[in-house]
Amino acid sequence: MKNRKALSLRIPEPVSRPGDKPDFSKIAVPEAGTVRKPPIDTRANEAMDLANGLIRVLNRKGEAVGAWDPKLDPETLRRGLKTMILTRAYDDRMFRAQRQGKTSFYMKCTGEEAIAIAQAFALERDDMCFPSYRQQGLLIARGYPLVQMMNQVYSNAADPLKGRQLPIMYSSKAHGFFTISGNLGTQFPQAVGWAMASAYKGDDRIAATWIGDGTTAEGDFHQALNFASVYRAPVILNVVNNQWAISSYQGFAGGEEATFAARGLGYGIPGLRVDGNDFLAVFAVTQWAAERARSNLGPTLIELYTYRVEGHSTSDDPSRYRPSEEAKAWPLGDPVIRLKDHLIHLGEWSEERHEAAEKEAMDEVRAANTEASAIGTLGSGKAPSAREMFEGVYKDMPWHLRRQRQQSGV
Amino acid sequence: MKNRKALSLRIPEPVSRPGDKPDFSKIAVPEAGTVRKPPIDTRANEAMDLANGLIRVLNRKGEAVGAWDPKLDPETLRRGLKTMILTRAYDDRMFRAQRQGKTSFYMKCTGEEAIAIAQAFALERDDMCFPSYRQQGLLIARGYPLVQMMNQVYSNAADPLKGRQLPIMYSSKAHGFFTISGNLGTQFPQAVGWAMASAYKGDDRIAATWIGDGTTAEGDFHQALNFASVYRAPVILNVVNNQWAISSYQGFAGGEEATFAARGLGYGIPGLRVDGNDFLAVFAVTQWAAERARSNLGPTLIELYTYRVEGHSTSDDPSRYRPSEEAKAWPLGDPVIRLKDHLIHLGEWSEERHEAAEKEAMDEVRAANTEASAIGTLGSGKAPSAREMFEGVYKDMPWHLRRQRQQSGV
Amino acid sequence: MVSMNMVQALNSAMDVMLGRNEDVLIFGEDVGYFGGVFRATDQLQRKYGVTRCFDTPIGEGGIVAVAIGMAAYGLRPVVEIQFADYIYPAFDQLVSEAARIRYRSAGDFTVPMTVRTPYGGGIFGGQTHSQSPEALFTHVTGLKTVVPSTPYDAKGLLISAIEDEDPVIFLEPKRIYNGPFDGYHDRPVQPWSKHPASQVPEGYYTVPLGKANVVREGGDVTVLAYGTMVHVAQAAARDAGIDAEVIDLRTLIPLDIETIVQSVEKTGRCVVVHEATLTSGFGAELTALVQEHCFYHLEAPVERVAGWDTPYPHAFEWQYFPGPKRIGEAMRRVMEG
Amino acid sequence: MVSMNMVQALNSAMDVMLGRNEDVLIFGEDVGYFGGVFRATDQLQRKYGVTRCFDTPIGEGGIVAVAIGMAAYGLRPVVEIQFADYIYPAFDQLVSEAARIRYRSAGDFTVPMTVRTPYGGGIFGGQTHSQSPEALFTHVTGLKTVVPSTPYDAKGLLISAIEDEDPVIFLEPKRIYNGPFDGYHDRPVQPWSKHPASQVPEGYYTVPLGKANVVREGGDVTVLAYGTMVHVAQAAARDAGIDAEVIDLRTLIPLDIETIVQSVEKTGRCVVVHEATLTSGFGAELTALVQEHCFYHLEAPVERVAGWDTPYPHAFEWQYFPGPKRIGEAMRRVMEG
Ligand SMILES: Cc1ncc(C[n+]2csc(CCOP(=O)(O)OP(=O)(O)O)c2C)c(N)n1
Ligand SMILES: Cc1ncc(C[n+]2csc(CCOP(=O)(O)OP(=O)(O)O)c2C)c(N)n1
Ligand SMILES: [Mg+2]
Ligand SMILES: [Mg+2]
Repeated sequence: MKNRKALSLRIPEPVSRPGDKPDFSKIAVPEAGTVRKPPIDTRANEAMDLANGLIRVLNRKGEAVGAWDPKLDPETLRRGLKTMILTRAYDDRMFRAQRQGKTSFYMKCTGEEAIAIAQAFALERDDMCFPSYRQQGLLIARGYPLVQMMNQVYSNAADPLKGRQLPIMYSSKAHGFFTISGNLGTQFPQAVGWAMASAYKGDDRIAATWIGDGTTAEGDFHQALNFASVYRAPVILNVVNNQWAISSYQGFAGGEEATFAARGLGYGIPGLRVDGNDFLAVFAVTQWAAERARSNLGPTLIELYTYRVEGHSTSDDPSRYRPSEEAKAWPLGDPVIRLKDHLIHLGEWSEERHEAAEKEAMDEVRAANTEASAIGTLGSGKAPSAREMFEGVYKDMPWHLRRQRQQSGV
Repeated sequence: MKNRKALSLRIPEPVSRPGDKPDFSKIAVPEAGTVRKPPIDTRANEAMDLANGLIRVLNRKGEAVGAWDPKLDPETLRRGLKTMILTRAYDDRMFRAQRQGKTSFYMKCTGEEAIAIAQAFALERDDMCFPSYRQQGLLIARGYPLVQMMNQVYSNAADPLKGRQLPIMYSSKAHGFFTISGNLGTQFPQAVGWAMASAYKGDDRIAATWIGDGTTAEGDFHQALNFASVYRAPVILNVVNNQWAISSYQGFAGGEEATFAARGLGYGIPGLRVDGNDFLAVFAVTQWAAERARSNLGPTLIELYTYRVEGHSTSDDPSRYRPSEEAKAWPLGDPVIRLKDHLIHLGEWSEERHEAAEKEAMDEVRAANTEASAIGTLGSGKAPSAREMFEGVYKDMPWHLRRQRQQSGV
Repeated sequence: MVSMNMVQALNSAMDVMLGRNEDVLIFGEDVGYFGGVFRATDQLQRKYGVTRCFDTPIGEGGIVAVAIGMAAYGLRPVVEIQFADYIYPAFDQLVSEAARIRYRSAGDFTVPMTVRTPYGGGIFGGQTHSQSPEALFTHVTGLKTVVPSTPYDAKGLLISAIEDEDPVIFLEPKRIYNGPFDGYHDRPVQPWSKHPASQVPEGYYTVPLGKANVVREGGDVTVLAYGTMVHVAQAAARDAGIDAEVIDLRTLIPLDIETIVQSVEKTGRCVVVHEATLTSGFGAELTALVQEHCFYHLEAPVERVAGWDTPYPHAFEWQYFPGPKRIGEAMRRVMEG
Repeated sequence: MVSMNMVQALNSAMDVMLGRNEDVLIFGEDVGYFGGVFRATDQLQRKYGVTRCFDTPIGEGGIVAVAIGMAAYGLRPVVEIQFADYIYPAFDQLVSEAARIRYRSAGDFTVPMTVRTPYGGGIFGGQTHSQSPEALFTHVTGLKTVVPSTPYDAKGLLISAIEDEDPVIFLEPKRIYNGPFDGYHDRPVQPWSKHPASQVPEGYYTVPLGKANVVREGGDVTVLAYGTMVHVAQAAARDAGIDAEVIDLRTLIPLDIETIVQSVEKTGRCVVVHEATLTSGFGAELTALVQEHCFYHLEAPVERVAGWDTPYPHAFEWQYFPGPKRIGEAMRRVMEG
């Protein structure tokens, strides 16, 4: 070992940066229908191929193929499509609202709509969701009123969260939607706890939770996998790999060294990697994982492979760190168009119906926005009472908060 | 999904508890020499068999067999054996010292001696170690004076850590031994940082770190694997799976759902599972991992499969939670006896030489203990100056500590 | 009433609550089969089964996160962090989550969780088995912080904590688990059985959160203390022959300001005692409050007697510990001031 | 001298140190190619290469742990935590490790590491982009805590922090990154260019740690502040027409007690201001120290003006923020006391 070689430090770098041509040639896109569908009691180390492959149902021609085809009826597919369209319309409107100064902040899920919405469809209505901030589709799919979402975004007098939370950090127990945290990753092990509680009580509801590719680096990700594994919690652990974490490509989360689905294997948790822009595939893997959980077989890790089409948030400008044409080059396409094409292929949809659906969604969003804006937007119109600032810190207000409220004069 | 089944909560339970017969029938002990030895640039997902198997060199007859035989010369083997004997003698003496009231606390590594010592032998003298509290063998193998260790354990006037640290929490930069923390797991990602620094500087020294099976549950374990993977840090990540974490068997760390070596796979880090009581096997896998790190190929995760023969520490009574005969039933034997048998088999050792070596070790320990005890033990003899309490909090003592030192009257 | 030491009283509180409410679950490192490294959960797994009281992975962040999820479901988890020194990996879940979920969800979700953890020094545990981190939690609004000083209070306060609708950090002064240590480390420690507050009802009762206890009445100086220091302060007053009023705060947040103000207005002098490091310790808040509320009654500056601003040093335990001598001197200085 | 805003001054400090010392490394979330979400590391990767300034996984605990390991090797890592609100996952590594390694190893290993993090509110960031956690760090002995209030100080203090042999928590008041916000949210903010302390030398210089700065001399009342609040306090004094002496602490630990005591002995009155929640905030320590050191000079109780004890509420930013009005009222009360 004399004359040892000098070491060197390796820093990951993405294939392309602003000015470069977008390059996804490293991304393998296997044909739809080629990945096998094993029984739900499959053990993690027998399912390596599922963690390293890519489960896809919709092929280039818009056909649903292979063992993972969930064989949904056209009505359900149309509802799925319409919910995606509505979510996108909502996002666009709220983004503009932020630009108009009606609120401080907004985050879109453009390009990722199939994930939350197909998963909401695959779960039972009373299963509990612990989302990150890019699963607004869950709420919309479960029928949470758009106007309520807007009231929250506008922090107006009707905001169900009483002006206390940053826009988009929704909460609705009634819709099985856990209060979103600004601190990344914390919800992941909380979902495991909820699932353990459900199992302890002999309940039949399961939990599902979502985390970004970047956020898998937090310690909470490990806690979730470890506790879920040890207690075989009935929980679905979803990693939304949209390739980016603000300006950091997924190589900084270790995504080039192994798939995120593969993270499950070391804990004995089967990992499934799925085309996140394929409504049918997302539905199918979620259903598989849910059945597994309901059968007391424990957790499943799902990597939803997708692309963050827009900036991270209204505070971000992605053209500073990635080629601006990258979204268009994304090889897995647009989830809305892919489901649309499938329905047209089935003869259950048409360009005209699609346009009409888009218009309908826009109208719905517009109406809701008129209603919410009439109540108030951040800094104008009716705001929640400033007394709300002091309420709800504890169940009962202690003397020192009462004193501070008096001092504040509100 | 109507009429869903009731869920139930699964709590892991070990095979046997006090009063039961020890039962290791679930533990698969493959024949020595059966696991292949791949090239050092093997990728993690090509090395699943190494993570799930058990690398062994010494067979039941005391022969060294298979591709992993490091072919060490008899002189090195004898040094290894003597260092293990010395470590065990040291542990026994210090345990008794605690029982005699000469210090507050002690922790043995009985049954796990081969790990630290074979690994110290396989590393270069200037490679940096970030140990947990059960790798005293590293210090002894690197020639750190026993009397210094004892001074630390006794918190006497010659304690290199000046009475500030709990017994056994050694530190010696000169011996490439990082200051041990009482907080589990923190050293694991620190070692990765040290290794990254070495790589950044074009140095040729690598880092190695140790963690217990139980401690793999900490978030720091995940941080270490993730950062090591992303930056391909030249570091060896060792999990010492001694089956127990105080009273909790390794099922509570997820050890029944997958091996600890398998944890690496999801990060693209090859995992090697090795018989931790087999000096030759431990040496060989460490050498393999070190060569990998030195060649800029990045981290390796090693699971050292062993058994904690004694209580967790002097504060523990293992007969309260496991069959007292369990240690004797442990199927991988005693690392000292196994190396001894091998040397005898080679004709390079004998029962007489072994007895003489044991006596020599005891004498060495006794002499060191006489010297250390003469200086002082906790609460009697010469103690470090109480002024040391205020020194070294910062490089330069700020006014408020100077004031407090004055107030304290020391 | 039976005589219990503090560990037995805590065990009894959990026993009672496990029996009364099947939504109460107990978990943490080594708390299940073994019954906890300090035996606080001894026999509970045997009595209530493995799903009511169980071991966990060594991941404090995971333990607390899982408890939060359970609480959000509707259970009342009671978790143990083996030593307060090891609570930091759970800090984010406590500070960013447990403390804020009620507020940020406008009451949609709540976290009725109790985090028990042994704290404090005096057992030669060195810097990682001796810390007193209470001040950190008192700065985090949304958390309650409780510290008992006797078996009777320990049981009654723990039951209140478990029944509370908000997250409670329940700090157990481990130095007095077995007896009311008064700071004289060179004298034999009395067992709890000789102390009146070791008489504990076997069944259900509560000691309310937010109420302090005047454990020694006096007219000359007010001493504010909690945990082990309540006993040390009483010994100091006795031995200094000072007519001190010693107040056991019992709950740090919400604090019983009335009892404090009443006493300081009477005595005009105040000493604050804790084992945690001085700077930005809870003594700073107490001092600030006392001078805010009682400035015109104060005849001398409020004095703080606390751990030095160093890590807890193994060999210098008794030079570090704020014992009766230091407290006595502070009382005397304040009396002269 | 060139005119810089605070972000540019911080960038310049890192630029200078990267240039002077190849053991200085910069890393954190989005700090590499992108240059940081607040642009503090803009162009540094381009100028010094990917191994000198790089992105990390989103694991604050890992970032700090890795920096500790590097510092133990002998480097001088400077890490960014994107928002102070996200420092808690690194809390254990900071408190149990960085702060204690010198002490527990008796100087064998040390941690010359700087942790930069934007903190404070006033940007409608809601409860997870607005926090002021400084008090927590001041309770942890072994850490230094620094808060600049101008571009000149920001650069000079950051260079001192990087050169310091101990771990430094460097809290950057993000509300004044672009201009010295004085608390009047309804008036246009002045850019830094109009402020004298925006004149910053391009090269190397230091502002020493542990030295406060009297930014406004006065005889009637002492105001202790740091970060954004230095400017708010000055505006408050101006508008209330009070002859206040405003002290910018700059370093919380170690604190410049002399400058504080001198001032309070002169004025006999003191107001402490911070944006962090009141209870157990650093204002408690300041209040305790002032009354300990200056009791017999004080003519009124020390008043604390601070954030309310609630999470930082999105819609009520300006009811929450301790603005000039509240500070002015406190000064007036203290003057009447
Ligand atoms: C603990 C914590 N650290 C850092 C941040 C700042 N931050 C907010 S979002 C984000 C990127 C997350 O990326 P990813 O997990 O991939 O989710 P995505 O935005 O792509 O959906 C970062 C770093 C935070 N909110 N919380
Ligand atoms: C953060 C933290 N949590 C808990 C503890 C208490 N503790 C000390 S050792 C130990 C068990 C560790 O078991 P393992 O990692 O398997 O190591 P072993 O003792 O078997 O070598 C525990 C829980 C600690 N020291 N630090
Ligand atoms: Mg992402
Ligand atoms: Mg172990």
